[in-house]
Order: sequence, then structure tokens, then C-alpha cells
Amino acid sequence: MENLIGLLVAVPLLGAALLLCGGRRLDGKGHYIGTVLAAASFAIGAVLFADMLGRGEHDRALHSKVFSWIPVGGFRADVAFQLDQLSMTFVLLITGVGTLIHIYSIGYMEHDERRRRFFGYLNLFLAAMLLLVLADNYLLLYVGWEGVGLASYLLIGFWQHKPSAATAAKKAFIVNRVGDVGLSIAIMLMFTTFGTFAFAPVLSNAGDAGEGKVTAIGLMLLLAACGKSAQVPLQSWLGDAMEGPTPVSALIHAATMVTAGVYLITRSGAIFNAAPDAQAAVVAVGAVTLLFGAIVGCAKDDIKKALAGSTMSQIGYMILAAGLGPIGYVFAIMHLVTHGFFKAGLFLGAGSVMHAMNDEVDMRKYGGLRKYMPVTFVTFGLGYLAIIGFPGLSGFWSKDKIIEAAFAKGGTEGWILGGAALLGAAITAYYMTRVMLLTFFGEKRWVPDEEGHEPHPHESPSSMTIPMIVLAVGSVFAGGLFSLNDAFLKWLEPVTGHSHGDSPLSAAAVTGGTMVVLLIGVALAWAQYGRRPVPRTAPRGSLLTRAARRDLLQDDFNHVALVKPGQYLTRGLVYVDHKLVDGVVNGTAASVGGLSGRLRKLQNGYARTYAVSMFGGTAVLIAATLLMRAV
Amino acid sequence: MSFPLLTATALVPALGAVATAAVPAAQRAAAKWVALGFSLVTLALAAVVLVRFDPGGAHFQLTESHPWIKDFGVRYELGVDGIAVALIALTAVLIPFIILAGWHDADPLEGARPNRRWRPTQGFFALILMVEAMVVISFEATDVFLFYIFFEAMLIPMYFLIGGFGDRAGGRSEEETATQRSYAAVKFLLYNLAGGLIMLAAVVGLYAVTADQLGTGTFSLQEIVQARTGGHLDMATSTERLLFLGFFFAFAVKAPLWPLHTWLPNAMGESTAPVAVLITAVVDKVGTFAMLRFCLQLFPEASKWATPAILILALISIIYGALLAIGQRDIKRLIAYASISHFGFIILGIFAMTTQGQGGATLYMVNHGVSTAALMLVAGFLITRRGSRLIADYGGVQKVAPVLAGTFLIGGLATLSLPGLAPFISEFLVLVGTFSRYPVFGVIATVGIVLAALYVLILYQRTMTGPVKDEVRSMPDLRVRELVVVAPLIALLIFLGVYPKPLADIVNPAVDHTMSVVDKKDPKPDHPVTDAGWFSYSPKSEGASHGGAQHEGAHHNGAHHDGASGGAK
Amino acid sequence: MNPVNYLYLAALLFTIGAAGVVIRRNAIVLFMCVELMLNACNLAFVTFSRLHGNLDGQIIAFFTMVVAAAEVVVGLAIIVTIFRSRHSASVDDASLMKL
Amino acid sequence: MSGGALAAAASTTSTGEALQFWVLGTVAVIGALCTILMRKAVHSALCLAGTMIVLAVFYLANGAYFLGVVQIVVYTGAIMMLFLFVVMLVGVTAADSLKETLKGQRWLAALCGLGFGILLCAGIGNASLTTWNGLGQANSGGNVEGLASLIFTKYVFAFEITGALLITAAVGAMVLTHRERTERARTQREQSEARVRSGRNVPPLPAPGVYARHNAVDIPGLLPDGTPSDLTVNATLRGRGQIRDVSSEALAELAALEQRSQRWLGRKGNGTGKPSGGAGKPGASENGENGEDGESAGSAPNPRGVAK
Repeated sequence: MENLIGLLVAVPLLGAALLLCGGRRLDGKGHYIGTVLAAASFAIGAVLFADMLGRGEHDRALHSKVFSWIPVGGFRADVAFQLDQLSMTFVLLITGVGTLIHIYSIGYMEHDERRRRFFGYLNLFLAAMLLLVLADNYLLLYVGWEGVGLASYLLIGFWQHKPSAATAAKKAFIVNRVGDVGLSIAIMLMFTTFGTFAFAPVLSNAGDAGEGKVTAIGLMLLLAACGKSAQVPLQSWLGDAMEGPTPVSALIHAATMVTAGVYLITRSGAIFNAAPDAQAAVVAVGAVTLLFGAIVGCAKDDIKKALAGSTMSQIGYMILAAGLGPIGYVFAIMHLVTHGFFKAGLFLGAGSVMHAMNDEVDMRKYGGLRKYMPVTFVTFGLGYLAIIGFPGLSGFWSKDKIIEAAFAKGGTEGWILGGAALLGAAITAYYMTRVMLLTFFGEKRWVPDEEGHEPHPHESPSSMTIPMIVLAVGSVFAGGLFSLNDAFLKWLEPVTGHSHGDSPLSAAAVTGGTMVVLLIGVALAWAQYGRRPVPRTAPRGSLLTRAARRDLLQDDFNHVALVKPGQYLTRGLVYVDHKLVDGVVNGTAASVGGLSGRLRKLQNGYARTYAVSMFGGTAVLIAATLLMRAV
Repeated sequence: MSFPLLTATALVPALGAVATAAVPAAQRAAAKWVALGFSLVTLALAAVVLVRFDPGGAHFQLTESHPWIKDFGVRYELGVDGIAVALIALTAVLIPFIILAGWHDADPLEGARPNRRWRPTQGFFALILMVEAMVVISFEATDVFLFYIFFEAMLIPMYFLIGGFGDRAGGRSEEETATQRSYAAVKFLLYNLAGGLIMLAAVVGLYAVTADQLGTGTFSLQEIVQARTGGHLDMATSTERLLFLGFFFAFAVKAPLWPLHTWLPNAMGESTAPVAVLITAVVDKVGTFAMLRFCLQLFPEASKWATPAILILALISIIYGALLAIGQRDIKRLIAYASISHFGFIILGIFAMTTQGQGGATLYMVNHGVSTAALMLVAGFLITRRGSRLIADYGGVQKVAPVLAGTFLIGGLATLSLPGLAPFISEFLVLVGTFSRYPVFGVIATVGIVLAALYVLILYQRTMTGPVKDEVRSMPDLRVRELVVVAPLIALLIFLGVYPKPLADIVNPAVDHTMSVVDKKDPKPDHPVTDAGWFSYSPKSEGASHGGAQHEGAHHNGAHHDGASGGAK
Repeated sequence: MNPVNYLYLAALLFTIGAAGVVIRRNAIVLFMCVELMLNACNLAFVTFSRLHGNLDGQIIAFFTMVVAAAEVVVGLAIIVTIFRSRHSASVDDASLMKL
Repeated sequence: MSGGALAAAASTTSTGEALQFWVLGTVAVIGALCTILMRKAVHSALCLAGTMIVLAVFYLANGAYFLGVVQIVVYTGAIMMLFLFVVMLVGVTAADSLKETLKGQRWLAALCGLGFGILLCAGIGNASLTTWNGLGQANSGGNVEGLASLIFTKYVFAFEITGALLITAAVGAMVLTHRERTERARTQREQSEARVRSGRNVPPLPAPGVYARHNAVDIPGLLPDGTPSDLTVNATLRGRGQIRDVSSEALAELAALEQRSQRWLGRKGNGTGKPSGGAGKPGASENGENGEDGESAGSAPNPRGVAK
């Protein structure tokens, strides 16, 4: 069994190698190879899952050491995998959703001549992501961590001929790098504190390493999580990342990669448990981001950007939950999984809409699509209900629990967080309803694209609809299934631990509140976009709206605070290097040259002058010798 | 007296240089093949060295020692430790690729007047082999004087390589290019000569000191180290510091360390890509190598004394080099500044005085050599295609020449030390090593990671992505020869990134030895964890004394159930 | 009288010769002055050989003469060549050593 | 005791030698000074020869019989002759002014010379050579034999090398003085054509010497107005500035010619003696003036000297 774990990573990696090095001769069947290999890794995952279920709840974890990676002095890093319930959850999510999206891409990328490479990148991503969740030490996790970053870079910039795509890809990678700095510093701290950075020893000793150090580690891990999961303040890349093909947005920027931060925090639970301050920071980040993302989501007219905002906000929920400590870990992961289903479904739906509307992304130019693409409409609708937390659907179960947990944090803090979570739920309902209405209801607001083709929407091919259907099913039932006598809780508890906080409000009260705010949000959206017709061009809108359209000025801030100064700095330094550092050297050379020029005058070429100098020289020599003898 | 393997390793390329130069002017192709052949023989010999070297064995192995200049106690003394072996291997591996990559760089221009005496091609490859010979022997020399001679002699062929075979793709007028080139060559020569002369003074001083204290003056590294450990030799603090500075200055120029770096961008910018690789990947390594071998082992106390200053300079190099790389408009100069940043890391690692730092620095030397070679050579291919070094002249190459772009990207990712590729390991080791002794410096150095990403990706974005420029529209993709050059390097990068253990095993003992000479110990972790192998961690075990959990783990070493459950109850 | 006086004389002659080399412009005279210096040396050698009572000094003087002969031959040849090219025997005219 | 007598360290020399030293030494110094102070190379050469002869005597006095002879034969015989030869070649009358052209050269020279001499003398002075052992023993077997035995045993290599040196010198001299023809010699026809083409003095140059009575190639011909024309004088002489200014003399000659022709016209008949006498007077007068002319020509500053 242990060896299968390694295989889990190796299979998609092999796919990536094949497809990227295979050359043109694989163009014809590249996508099938990629899909099959993804499915194969899913199958392996399933086998392992079955095996794991077959064992007792406390000895479910598997471990396989492949080889010793970096042995230098006390610094030992192994390439070793650990498969426990938490990793298992992710493995299934990643390979499952991944496979679906591979299938979807076969249809979606049909007309792209670089489809083979696209599937290669997708497989590369799967491999890296699996490595991330299967690693048994932080350094190996770091490899996966950057690996998914690379895959994301390649996929966002997949249409590199578009400068916007290239820029977005670069931005994503660099912002992630900032987060990675956090992770690497965290690892260094672990090494200097514990002399190791493998999960088990670090976590089991986190308790008594001294709060200061643990807090530092926690904060650094949080920084890493912010980078990868697009949390404030490192959130700015996610919106631009939508430049990538829609399947990418679905797989990487909704379902799996962006949730790596949640995984990291949950995995490092012991550290955060030991560092309340770090936890507080996590919670704050989560709360802020969930509102931030929601607000941005309300203002965007680009359907994908709107969904991106929502992703941000949903991950905010997860981070919030993870920050709550043992109360929240399980629910964070649970929401992560359900979110993986419905958000992926939503993105695929959006993709199929764009596919139908010849790649128009502005929702204001959609409208009334429900009768043209029923399957998309239904699946998208189910995803919509799930995300706003319609009772009974996945979102309901997971999000509700998070809000409860937030209140259960207790004290004013609990109230603030709970309030934020509730508010977030309301806004979520609002913007998702907005998306729904703008896209599928109302009258047609279609416009011909630049070639002048009237869009004639049609249902997408089955290769695209089937995954959507599957995901829709998932987003309907997953939550319920998990919550069936707390199956998911029991499943994860051994790894993450769990504790029931004492909520000031009863579960029923929270649920009721959620329902209320949900209805308010939907009603508002309906009032604004359902009843009256929607203008094709967005109205100027309030100050907040305009700010939100610009992602609440995050880019402007970065530009002013970082980019500009950086540019000035580099320009200045180039000048300094040329004029100052180099100038000093050249100056010395010049002065020497000048001096020698002066001395050259002595060499007037008259033999007799030289003779005199020799004459005098000998005289001096004699004098010297005489003096020496005299002394 | 066994077969003098090390001498042979250095001698073969030297002979190759002679043979190549002797090829009649007419057969240019023959000259190339001769050069390639000799470089491959050298590679084979280096491989033999690698095999014969026993990591567990004595510190210096395969030693040879003959008196050379008796009056001054100068000996022809060779010997390799793990670090030297690694670097010799690197050199021997890179040279064939450099030769292959420069296959057409020294062909006479079409317009050139056919002159029966004129033989640039022969000269080019002969000089490269000459450089290889000198580099190899300076890696092998354990006699300071012997080392010094070749350390300096290296400059001569390098000077001609830079000044004589410039980059034809200057995008400038002929004489402008010529002046720039000679400026670069002279700058290179003067900088390094200045360093070398100061070192010469220090070498003489060292002789004086040893002669003064040991009776007979010696240049032999082993003897001096033994005498020092044996207590027969203790230099006056001031003397030691002066000598140290003398040595360090030369190595810092060669390395190059800020602010002695300005020769590198010119040299790398003006010379052809293979020569640029030769400079940064092979020759400059001698500088960092010598810091590790001579500065630290001859003057441990002074090294410790100078450490803070040097670390700060290294930090400046890292950040400064990266920032300037971002600001460059010329591809090759950009790579040059990136190298400056990387050398900052290497020096940081060396003087962090930790096992991780120095081991990492050594691995860094090797990895940086390979990665820069990959990136620079691909850049060279790109430049020869378009005939311009300005980033602004490119765009959308990725669409026309995907393989070229791909290899370029991989080279770039290696340069920004992406995990999974070789440089990541070394860089991380250096960072950890630094952090564990000087946390602040470690944190500052990590900024370099972000900046690296910035300059590499900006370069890639501006050249490879975006709409295709008309000038590059007809650009051919990599040819077979070029693939043969790049592919193995990339393979090596990946292999060393995934499985660096063999290299690390060779290097570690040497590093430990250096550490013991400097008598520094790695700082101990504050809460050391008895390494209990893997055990299923479960948060519940926090309630119980974690010691128990550890103990459980300890005796279920590597097993994966009972320990966990025991810990869990 | 002490033969050392010969040495004083030699020194005097040598100095005069040297001064001549320095102040005269005519190459030929220059050479004569050189000859004068050589002769002064010879005188010194001979005197020394007398003082020490062995003939080595004379031998050296003898060799000096031979060398002087050779030097004169070549030197005069040079002068003639120079004169041929620039119609002057003045050493100041051959001042091309400066840039 | 006989050998001992020879080997005995003496402390003084015979008064005869002392006398000879003081007299001839003065001569030698004067000769040397003249060598460097004479304006004409020839005079310098002669003075130098004198000095050398004096030195030869000193050699003999110091018991270096062989060297003394060689000094006279080789130096004053061969080398000085060589000098004079070259002097003649370069121009016997060419005298260079002693006007110093290099700034401060003379002062420096004087300073150095003075210091040098003083230092040398000081050096000799504190060498404290009071006693010496003469060459009696060394020369007992005969000076030449002694030298020979040394040259051919102890100094044989030096001797051989000197031989080589001499040969090299001989070859070198030849090589130096041998003029390599870089281009084909122009034939007479070409030369004449060139001259005609250039258009400058197409006819042969006017002959020098106003009067054919003596072979005065350095006397320029007179133009009709009585002014001398340099063109009539050989280019080399012109180059050396060795042109005799004859204008005044020429006018006198003209006057003489006038009245002589009057006489001729006056009475014919016994004109045989007269011309000779007439020929004698101007000849004598010319001889008389010849010297001062030389002086005047010499005193005329050397154009090259000024040019510098």
C-alpha cells in the first residue's frame, strides 16, 4: 500500500513529462493521455481510500519514505509521503475534480493548437498538488507549494500572446513568491527551533517551544497561506489570474490550489493552537478577506472576476474557520471540499456560457440564456444554491457550521467574527443572485463580437456538460453526506482534533439568522437586477462600487507603494552602479593616466638628458655606497 | 608512486590546447573536433577522479607532492577534497558544452579576407582548453604558491577570449563594438590583476611568517594547517588579518563581491555567450572556492574577525545584484547581475560558518554553474538568431520557437531557484545555514528570492511572450547541436534537484573538516527533537506529556500504528 | 709619490669625459669622450694591477681596449648611417624617442 | 732575498716618475679638457690623441709595457684614425657651437660632474692605499709572457668571446653602413625626363668658381649683378654651409680685371710676364684671404645649430 502513495504522484508527473517532452507527434492524442493518467491517479486514490476505510480510525495513517533527499549535517530532508485522513480528503478532491476538469478541457480546448501542452501543464499541476498534500515534512511541502505556483503561472499565462495574460501570470507568481518567503522563513525557524521540519516531531513539540518562536512560525505560515490562498494583503493576483482558460480557473483558482493555504494552516494546527496571537491574526485575515472578496464580487461585471471574488471570500471563510482552532479545522476542510464542488461547477458553467457567447465575459451582455443552454443553467443554478447556502445543499452544511464556530469563539471576538460571517453570507447571496440574474434571466443583451458574429448560444458538448453535471450532484449532496451523523467530523478528528466551543447562540438560532440574511441578500439582488432591465454599460455607481470594481484599489495601492518606488530604486541603482561604483574605478584609472601624461614630459627624447640623469644617478649611487661604508 | 591522476586531469586539456592551436588554419572543423575530443577525455579523467575519491577517506586524496623551488619551499603539491572534486567535475562537464555551444562563434566572418596565417577558430578553442587546464589545476593545488601562479595565469587566456572574440550581436557599429570589447577585456584584466598583486604580497607575507616561525618557510596548505593546529604556528593577530585581507581581496574580485563587481557585466556582456559562461560558471568559482580552501583554513581567526563585514557585503551583493538585474535592458548584462546576486549567496553561505551554509555554498557553486550555463547558452542562441542583445528587440519568441522558449524558461526557473531544480537546494541550505547563526541576515537574504523571481520572469515575459515581433517571426527553433548542448544541462539540473545526495555525500566531509579547522560548531536547536523517525502525529497527544508521545514514537521507529494509538490514548 | 695619484688622475679624466658626453652635441665628439672615459678606466686598472702586484688588472684593461675598439667601430658606423639619413651628426636631432 | 726584494711592498715611487706624473698628468688633463671644449671635431680628436699618448706613457710607467704599446698602436693608431676618417667623412670644417640648447643641461652637467668627481676622489681617498707591491714579481717572466699566460689560461673564455665580439662588430659595421637599395635605381634618361618635367633648372647647373684659376668648388659663381649664387655650389657643401662668401673679394677682382684689361688694351707686345705677375698677385692675396674666409665661414653660426 505505501508504495501506491508514491505512484499517486508519479503517474501525473509521468503524464506531464510525456506531454511536454513528447513533441508534436503526441498532439493528436495528448489530451486523452493526460485525462487517462489523471483518472488513473484518481483510481489509485480510491483504492487507497478503500484501504484506509478498512482500518481502525487511529491507525489509518500511512507513511512511505522514498529516499533521503538533502542530508547535510543536522539538516535532513527526506522525500517521504504521509497519507492520513486529511491528505486523503485532498487526494480525492484533487484527483476527482482534476479528472473531471481534464474531461471538460477536452471539449473546451478543442480548437487550441497547443492543447497537448495544456494537458501537460494540468498533469504537472496535479502532481505538484498531490506532492503538496502528501509530503510528510514542510520542505517537501514547499516543493509542491512552489510546484503548483509554477503550474498556475504556466496556465494563467497559457495564452501568452495576450500581454495581459503574461502579465497576470507573472503577477501571480511573484505575489506567491512573497508568500513563499514566509514559508521558507517558517521552515528555517522550525529547523533552528526543533532541528527538524518533519510534521510529526515539529507538531508534537510545538507546545513547549516557547510561545514567541511558535507565534513567529505561525505568522510566517500565515503569510505563506495568504500568498497562496489570495488572502488580504496578498490577494491581488487572483482577479487577474482569470486571464487563464476557464478550466484552469475552475481547478486551480477555485477548487484546489488556492485552498492550499487552508491545508497548511489546518496541517499546522498544533502550532497555531500553541500561538493564540498567530491564531488571532489568522482569524482577522480570514474575516477581512471574506468581506473584501464578497464586496469585490458584487461589483464585477466580468463573470469570472465575480466568481473569483466569491472564491476569495469563501476561502476567507475557510481561513476564518481554521483560525478558530480545533473548533473550526474540520469545518474549514469540509467547506473546502464542498466549495471545491460547487465553485468548480460554477466556473465550468461560466466557461460553457462564454463558450456559447463566443468568449464574451461581460455579464451585462448576457441575459436570458436559460432557455438556450438548459444543462448549464441547471447545473449552474444548483451550484448557485449551494454556494449561497440554500438549506439542504452542500454550502448550507459547511458554511452554517463555520458561522456557528465563529460565534462559538465566544466573547466580543465571537460576536464580531460571527457578525462578519453572517454579513458575508448576506453579500454572498446578493452577488451570486446578481450573477445568476444577469446571466440567465432578463432579456437578451447580446452584442456581436469584434468580428461581428452574432452570438448564437448553444448547449456545450457532452464532454463539457458531464463534468458539470457530476459536480452539480456533488454540490447538492456532498454536504449532506458529510454531515450525516458527523461522518466528516469523525473522519478528520484524529488528524485535526476537534472541540465543541460553547456557542452563545443555539445552532438553530444561527441557522435562522443565516436564512434571514440570505433572503435579504437575494431580495436586494432581485430588486436591483431582477425587476428592472439592466443597462449594457455599467452605471457609474457609488464610490464603493467604483472602488470595488477596481478591486478596492488594491492594485493602485501596490502600484504606489511597491511598484513605483521599486522602479525608481532600480533605475537609481543602475545609475549609481554606472556612475558611482564604476566611476570611482574609471576615475582612478583616468587620474593615473593623467599623472603618467605629466611624467611623460620628462622623456624629451634627447639622449643627453638621459645621460645627465644616468650621470647623476651614478653619483648618487657612489654617494650611497660611501655613506654605507662610512656608517 | 601511483599514476599521477590529478596532473593528468590538468595536463590533458593543456595538451589539447597545444594540439588545437597546432591544427593548420585550413581545417577549422578539425580543430573544433580536436578540442571537443580533448575536453571529453578530460571529462573522463574527471569521472575517474570522482570514482577514485572516497568520501570517507582522508581529507586530501590522490595527493602528489614534489619539490619545485627548493629555496623557497615551493612544492608542486596536488590534492583534492570533496569540494575540489565537485568543482573539477563541474568544470570538466561544462567545458564540452561550452565548446559545442561556441561551435560557430569563432568562424571567420564571410567578408573576412582569406588569410592563410589567420586562425581564429583554433585560437578560440585552444584558449578555452587552456583556461580549463588552469582552472582544474588551481582546484587541485594545495600549495599556495602553485595555486597563485595558475590563479593569475588564468587571466591571460581569459583576456584574449574576451577581447579577441567578442559578441558579434552588439547591435552597434563595428568599431563601437571593438572599443567596448577591449574596454571590457582591459577592465577584466586590471581588476583581477590588482586583486592578484595584492594577493601576491600576502603570499610573500605568508612565506615570511612561516619562515619566521617554522624555521623553513613553506607554502603547503597541509603543513601550515597542521602547524597551526599543532600550535607551532600562531601568527600575530594583525599579521593574520592583513594576510587574510590580501587573500580575500583577490578572491572577492574574482568572485565577484560588491563593490568589486563592475568588471563582470562588461566582460559577460561583450564576450560571446560560451565565454560568458566560462567566466561566471567556471573561472569565478575559483574565487569562492579559494575563499573556502585558503581564506578559512589558513586564517581561521581572521576569517571569524572579518565575518560580519563580509556577510554585509554579501547581502548587499544579493539585493543589489538582483535590483540591477531588474533594471537591465541587455539580456547578458541581466544574467551577469543575476550571477552577482548568486555569488552573494555563495559567499554568505561560506562565511555563515555552518555546515548547511558551507555545504550549501559548495553545492551552490556547482548548481549555479550548471543553471547559468543553461540560461546563458540558450540566451546566446537567441541572441545569435536575432542579432541583438536588447530585451526590447524581442517578443513572442515563445510562439515561433517553443523549444527555445521552454529551455530558456527552465534555465530561468533554475536561476530563480525553483524547488525541484538544483539551485533551490543549495540556496535553501545557504539560507538555513545563515539563518541558524544570523537570523536577521537570513531573513534579509530571502528577499533575494522574490527579486530573483522578478528579474527572471520580467526577462521571460518581455522576450518570449506577448505578440510576435516581425523581426523574430522567421526565427528558427533550436537546432540539434543546440539541443545536445542544452538538454543534458537541464537533465543535470533536474537530477541534482531531485537527488543531490551523491554530491552532498562527497562534499559533506570536506565541509566538516573546514568547520573543524575554523573550529566552529553548528548552533544547536533550542528545543532539539530526538529524531524519532516518523510516527502518526495526533493532536490529542498534546494532553499527555509529549515526552511520552516522543518516547512512544522512539521505539516504534518508522512503524506507523501502535505508536500513534499509544500516543493518542 | 704614491701611485694612488694615478687613480685620482683617472677619476679626473673619467669625470671630464662624462661631462663631455653630457654637454657635447656632436656624436663623434661624444664618442671621443666615451673613449676618454674608457681610457681613464684603463689607467685605473693598470694602476690597480700595479698596486696589487698581479697582471689581472692589465688583462681587464686589455679587454676593455678590445671592447672599445668594437664599440667604436659599430658606433661610428651608426653615426655615418644617421648622418647619411639626416645630414647631421648631432645627437639632438635623433630625438625621436619621445612621443 | 732577490725575489723578496722584488716582492717587497713599496710605499713611494722614484722622484723621476713623480716628476713625469705631474708634468704629463697636467698635459693629459689639458688634453681632455680641450677634447670636450674644442668646437671642431678634428681638434677634439687631436687633443684626445695627445691624452692617449700620455696615458700610454703612464701605462709604461706602471709596468704595463704591452698595454702601453697597444695603447699607442691600437688607440692612437687605429681608433683615432677611424675617428678622423669619420670626421672627414662627416665634414671636417663643420664646427658646432658650444651654445647649449637644452634648458639647464649645462648646469646639471656641471653639478653632476663636480659631485661625481669629488665623490670618486673621496672614495679613493678613504681607500687608504698607502703601500703597494709592485709588479716586479709578476713581470719577472716578462710582461707579455705574463699577460699571455693569463689570457690563454685563466681568461681564455673571455678572450674567445671577445674575438666573437670583434667579428660581430665588424659584421655589424658592415651591415649598418651598407645601404640597401629599396627601389630600382633610376636611369639617366628617367632622371633627365624628370628634371625636364619638373621644369626647374632644365639646363645643367651653372659651374661653380668664378675663375678657373684654382679649383674652388666651394666658391659660388657670381650673378651678373655680382651677387653669389648658391646654386652653383655642390649640394653637399651647401648642406654643410661651407660656401665661401666671396662677394667683396670678387668686387676687388673685378676692379683688378678692369684695369688689367685697360693695360692690355693700352699696349700689346710684352704681355707674357705681366699676366703671370698679374696672376701671382691675386693668387697671393686670395691665399691670404682664404684663411680669414674660413674663419668667417666658420664663425657664421651653423644654420642647423640655430635651427635646433
